[in-house]
Amino acid sequence: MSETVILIFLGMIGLGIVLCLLRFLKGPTASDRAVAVDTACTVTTALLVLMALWFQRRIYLDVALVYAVLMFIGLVSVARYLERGI
Amino acid sequence: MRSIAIIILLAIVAVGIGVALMAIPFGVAKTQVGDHYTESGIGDTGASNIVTSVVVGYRAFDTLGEITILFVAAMGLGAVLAGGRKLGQRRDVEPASLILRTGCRFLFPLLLLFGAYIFIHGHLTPGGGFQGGAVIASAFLLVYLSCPGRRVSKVWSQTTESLGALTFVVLGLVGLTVGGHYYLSSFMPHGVVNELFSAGIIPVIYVAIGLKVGSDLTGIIDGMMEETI
Amino acid sequence: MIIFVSLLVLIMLVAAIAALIFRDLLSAVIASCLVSLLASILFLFLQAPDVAMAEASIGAALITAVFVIAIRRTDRYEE
Amino acid sequence: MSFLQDYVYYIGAFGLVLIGLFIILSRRNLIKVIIGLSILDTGINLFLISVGYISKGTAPIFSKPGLVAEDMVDPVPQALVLTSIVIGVAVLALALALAMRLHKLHGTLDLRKIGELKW
Repeated sequence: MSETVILIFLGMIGLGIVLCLLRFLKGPTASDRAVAVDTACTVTTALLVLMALWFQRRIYLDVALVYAVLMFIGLVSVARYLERGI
Repeated sequence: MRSIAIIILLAIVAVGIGVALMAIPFGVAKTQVGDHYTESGIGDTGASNIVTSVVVGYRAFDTLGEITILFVAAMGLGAVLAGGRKLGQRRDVEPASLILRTGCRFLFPLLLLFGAYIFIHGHLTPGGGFQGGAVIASAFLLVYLSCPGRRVSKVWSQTTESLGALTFVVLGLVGLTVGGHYYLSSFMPHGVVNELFSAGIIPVIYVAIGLKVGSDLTGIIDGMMEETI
Repeated sequence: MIIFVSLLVLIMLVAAIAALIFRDLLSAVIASCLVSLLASILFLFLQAPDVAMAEASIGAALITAVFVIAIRRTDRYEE
Repeated sequence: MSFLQDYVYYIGAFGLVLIGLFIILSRRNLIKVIIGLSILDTGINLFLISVGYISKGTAPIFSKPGLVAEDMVDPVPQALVLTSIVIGVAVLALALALAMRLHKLHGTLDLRKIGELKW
């Protein structure tokens, strides 16, 4: 039962990443692309937590924590560029 | 003419790498040195993370060279950028929004604490000095982004960096004379595996590497953010 | 499982090609951030959590910020 | 399917290396060349990690009882790649500093107009 649930989750996460990729390729301005990558980061954090469940290793949750805390800083720098901050 | 040369060169490289990759099997047995490290790593160093025991136990001399490269690169960046600086000229920058400033005020101590957690627990969980140093540098990067005009004190940064490097070199030389016959050999008791105070000198070394890498990367960010044009 | 990994590899290659063809350097930097993010997931699939953590903290946050600062000091568009 | 099972990580590393090399050779903007260098770096790291993988393996961390050393992947490429990533960001920042200095000196980032670097 558990494997089926995890496979369904994997399918939905893959769909989310593909939709983010479409917006990334299509978006006319740089800010659209930055928002698309930011959404992909959020979906990816869920994927990492799911991987810790799949591989049965609790220590992989640290990697997901690093993702959730740090990934937005690079895109904050892009946003500060767009509002002429740095 | 130029594009033809590029395509021919890329084809040669692609065929070479492809033929070489087809001959390497995927997912089979390890090398013998890897087998030796995973089997006797706990007994030799006492760290439960084998990657940590390879980085600062078996191959600590490589890590010394790596830290030297990082220091030389940061110093070279400072030297290259310092040549073209004009004094008294400032760009007009927009101040950050209220959300970013408030978020930075709440998040900055938490990020420092998180970085310290990563490099103190480097011998138990994934992580270590390099990752912890990068997290601390990201915390300072957030301050640079949210409060334009604030700078890291040069004295504190250089003191931390020198302290880290000095701890690494002195502990290595003490290990060379007291413990064994190689650089950074462990001379403290190993303790119980999977506890915080275990694995001899590995946590001390990782704290030193974390301080060094964090202050070096912060120095790189500081040098790039300065008013250079 | 292997289909999902193939999908991730395909998206990573598409993002790298996007970094090749974008004329806007800021978009190219965002594309290289996406490449680094997906490479970090692949490192976790290959059972290397240390390397995944290093790639996530350095490759995604610090490298993007350094590139953006450099673009701010120079030109944004590639002619 | 068996082909994918064997070679999908190698295909990813191979593709990243080729795309990075193509960007370095064909583009004339200096910052674009440095982006290509970063992508090439990521591809080589991915290749080194995938060489050390064994199938059905787990991470080399003895964090819970019941793990045996035969199941673990090779720790040596992971340790080498760990230092390689940190060196990569320092070298990249140095290259970007040189590019900024060149832009200040010549007023452009185009390699055709900077006479000394033309090939």
